[in-house]
Amino acid sequence: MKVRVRYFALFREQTGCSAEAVEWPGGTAAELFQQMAAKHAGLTAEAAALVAVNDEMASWESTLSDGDEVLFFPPVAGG
Amino acid sequence: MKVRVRYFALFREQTGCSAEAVEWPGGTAAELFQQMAAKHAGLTAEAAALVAVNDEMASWESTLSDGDEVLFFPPVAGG
Amino acid sequence: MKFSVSDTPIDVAAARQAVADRSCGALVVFEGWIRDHNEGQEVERLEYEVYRPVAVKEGERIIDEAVERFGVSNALCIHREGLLELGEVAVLVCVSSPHRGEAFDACRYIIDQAKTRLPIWKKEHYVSGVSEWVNCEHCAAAGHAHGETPHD
Amino acid sequence: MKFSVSDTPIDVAAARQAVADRSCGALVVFEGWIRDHNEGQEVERLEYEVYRPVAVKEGERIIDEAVERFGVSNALCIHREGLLELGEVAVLVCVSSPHRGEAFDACRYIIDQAKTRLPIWKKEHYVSGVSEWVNCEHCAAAGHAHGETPHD
Repeated sequence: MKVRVRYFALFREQTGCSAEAVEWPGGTAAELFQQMAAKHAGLTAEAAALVAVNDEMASWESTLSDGDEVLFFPPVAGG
Repeated sequence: MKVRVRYFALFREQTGCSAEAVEWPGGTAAELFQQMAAKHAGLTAEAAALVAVNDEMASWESTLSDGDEVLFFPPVAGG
Repeated sequence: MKFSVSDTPIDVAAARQAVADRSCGALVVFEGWIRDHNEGQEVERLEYEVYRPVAVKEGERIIDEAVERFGVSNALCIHREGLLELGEVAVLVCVSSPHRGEAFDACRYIIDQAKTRLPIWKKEHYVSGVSEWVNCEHCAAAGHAHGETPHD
Repeated sequence: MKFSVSDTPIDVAAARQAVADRSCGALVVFEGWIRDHNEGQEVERLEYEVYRPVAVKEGERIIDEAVERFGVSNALCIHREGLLELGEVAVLVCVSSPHRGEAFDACRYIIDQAKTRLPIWKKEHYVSGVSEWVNCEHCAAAGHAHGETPHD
């Protein structure tokens, strides 16, 4: 299946990329992140990172669907 | 001994008086209030009333001295 | 002067500016406004009587306590006196601090204490033409020990 | 719009006015300011990156939660985006309510939640010339589960 992945702030700098199309066998958001971390040497998992799918906050354990847009948010720091 | 008594807000309206000179045998602020309540029929004790002596907040149990200025504050309601 | 009494409208923007500080990341402000009703009666305007000598001294003490207890950087409180119209600011508290937790706690402490310790009384003038000295909500119940449970 | 993102300076007075309400006796305001230092480094200016589609949706949700949970009358939150100078307001929360207890609680809830749930990141530019994405203070410790203990 195909998904679109977007990186923000620190993650964008670590991957050197703001968005990419990914073809993969499917799985959870956490599994997708692991696969992307294997691809981009600089991308490191953070306990406080968040994930959104199709502009809705999601759980790392949620299963992705074909065509999803997956947003990887490094630890947030508003305010 | 002689003290000066001042009444504020509701107490001033209940006694119809803002200040008076009082000659009495001495005692605590609470005792003075009781005596004034006996004199002014309208003056009623309130659990949340406060007392100050010579412009400092005081306890109802504090013993008064000759020449003190005693301020009777009905329940406060700032803000 | 950290605590002051004003017989003219409170300048909220100026007060906020007075506690601004580049080492601070947080400002918490409390404003008490004149509501259009209280305990079922329609309020037209309100009158505050303040006994300034004790109010100012005790007000400064409350602010000192808040600064010491919570470690905030700057704090001030201004209370109105005299006749106020609906919507006017009756009391203002501003607290600035490096972090927000202390600023919230100190601001709340100051207004809670101010409401129970300062010789300030309010008389509400109702639309009905009647006017009345207002006791704090909970004092109506006989024997209520003031100051134990601060409230509006 | 209860939650909004602004790329120009936040008008605090206008926001305060927007929650004013004659049935309310209390206003609590929180302002987050750009401090001149953070973890020992001198800050020159600061940059916020905001992913608006999710930030606005989640921000509105936080405000709805606060209104429902604490029963306040009006609440709003504005967050800056882009480059900010020292002393500027980075985030503003205004809450009005008949009584003050709920207003304090709701204001604190909104800023605590906003800091841990909204896709907003800050990059600090130091006087030294270095710049760095800022993690929240406690996240540096590995394995810190975010959201359990909101903090500045």
